[in-house]
Amino acid sequence: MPEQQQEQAQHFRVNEFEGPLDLLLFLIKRSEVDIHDIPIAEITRQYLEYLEWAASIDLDNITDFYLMASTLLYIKSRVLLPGEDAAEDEEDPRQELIQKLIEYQRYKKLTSLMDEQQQESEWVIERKKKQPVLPFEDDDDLWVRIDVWDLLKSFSSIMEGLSDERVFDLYEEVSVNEKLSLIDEFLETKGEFLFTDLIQRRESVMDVVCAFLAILEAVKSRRIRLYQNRMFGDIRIGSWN
Amino acid sequence: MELTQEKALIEAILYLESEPVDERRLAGVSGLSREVVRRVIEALEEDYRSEARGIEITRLEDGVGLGPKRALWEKLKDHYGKRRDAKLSKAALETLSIIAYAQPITRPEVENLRGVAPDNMIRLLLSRGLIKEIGRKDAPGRPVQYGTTREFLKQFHLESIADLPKLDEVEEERFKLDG
Amino acid sequence: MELTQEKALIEAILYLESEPVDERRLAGVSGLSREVVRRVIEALEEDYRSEARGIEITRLEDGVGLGPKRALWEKLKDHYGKRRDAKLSKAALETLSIIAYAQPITRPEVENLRGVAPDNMIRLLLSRGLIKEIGRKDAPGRPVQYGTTREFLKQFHLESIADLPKLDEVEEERFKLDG
Repeated sequence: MPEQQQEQAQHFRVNEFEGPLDLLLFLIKRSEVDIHDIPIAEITRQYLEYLEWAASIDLDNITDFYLMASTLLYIKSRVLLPGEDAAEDEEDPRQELIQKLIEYQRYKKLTSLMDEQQQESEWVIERKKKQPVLPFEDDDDLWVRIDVWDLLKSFSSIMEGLSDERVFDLYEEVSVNEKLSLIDEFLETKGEFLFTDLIQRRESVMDVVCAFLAILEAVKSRRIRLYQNRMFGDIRIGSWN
Repeated sequence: MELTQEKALIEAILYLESEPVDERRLAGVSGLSREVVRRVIEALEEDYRSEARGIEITRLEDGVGLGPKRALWEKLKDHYGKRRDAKLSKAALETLSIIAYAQPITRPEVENLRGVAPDNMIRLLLSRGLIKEIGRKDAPGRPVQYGTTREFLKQFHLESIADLPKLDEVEEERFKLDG
Repeated sequence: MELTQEKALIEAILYLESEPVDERRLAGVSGLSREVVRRVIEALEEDYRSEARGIEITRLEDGVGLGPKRALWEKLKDHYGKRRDAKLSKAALETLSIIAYAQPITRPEVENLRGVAPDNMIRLLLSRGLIKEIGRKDAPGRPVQYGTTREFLKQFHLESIADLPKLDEVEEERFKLDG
């Protein structure tokens, strides 16, 4: 029988047992004995047998297993050799171990419940975005709070970051572009206007040149028609259509 | 009981929150009293029971939130299910169970119950955010006490630790220490 | 028209998505036909009209989503709006200032100045009516040119774009053609 048992035990992988208590519980169960009345000598024998066999294998918590072995041997000795003053009401030397085993058994059972719970909750459903905020339109007041000076500051700091060469090209372009935009604006607001309307700073040659280049550009792209009723007279500008 | 406007307001807040929030915050944000908040949530819970609704009130510890109905999860999991981290080993799960059921609990107490030094397992569980230090025991050396986290509840689909699976009465009897 | 189950499913999906999604995705995720999805959304829209509901269907060009009801925004914005002291994003301000000062200007030209693709910002400014397409550049590909709108003038209290403040003299010195 012991041989058969040993063989059987060997079929259990070592790490099957989470620790010495686990192994003990297994042995008790297999021997079909009452946990409250463990035949300590027999169980100790089986325990040591197992340990001997397992020692050749690298058991993770081997020291814990040996610690339990010494506890078992101690209890066995107490049971077999009652002290000279052994009284009826003296505590059963097995009591502490039994309590531990019962408690461990309880947690083992709870662990299996948790394992079920774990299987059931293999995945969680997650919302894509954790913090939705109110949509952008709510930022209306943010727009209201900026003014033209913010625009200027922003623009000039962009300019500062550019090399002179690029700024140079840009500035030239800005001026012509500015006039082109002004043309569009006047077409929309006035319908018809004069070339001189496009000139903001009469003393600036650039201003005049840019305005002139702009109307040439606008004519070329068929946005405006020009009318001039006399040589060197003011130029009237109207929509192409 | 009407609470029409209040229900709308709380629903909107819960929609924006995503994670469960406690009554106090709901009261603060909505400007309603905590008593009203409580009643509104009960009313919403009732409304959401309708089969035409796809969301429901979820509770996590003392927080209240919205979430898709459990009954719909199966249909939703392909697109929105996030696999949990790798499953816990038996040893890790055993340690976690002990901490969950016996919290607050110190390292030596866990060791005593398991019969094995639990240091590695505790480190693992800490790193996975399933347990945390929740205090120190009033005992020599003032050892750290561990307990489970919100993340633990979430991962195990529990509302609170009171929801931990229970032994039935027969088993409870069997494990009575003074049996 | 019943669609009870379908409404629940779509509601849950919209909740999980948080952001607007298109019909095709809704159909894909729910397993419903696009026709049914469309009808369900109309039905939900109707349901959400109830005063006891705090969320509503929002339709954007790129899809359908859920959001807190507009009527509640005022109450919610302290906690869930962008932060109060938030500034208009730098990207938006920069793009607008470039278009204002350098108009008419094409998208690649804005990109060249900012060093960042301005597409989102241009879309945003267009949607707010601050800029518009004002023509096409006589260049390869005839790219669209943008300029500011009347709305822009109104908002910045300008009578004309000629009133935009000029770069100061010092800087202009730097740009003098015959420097």
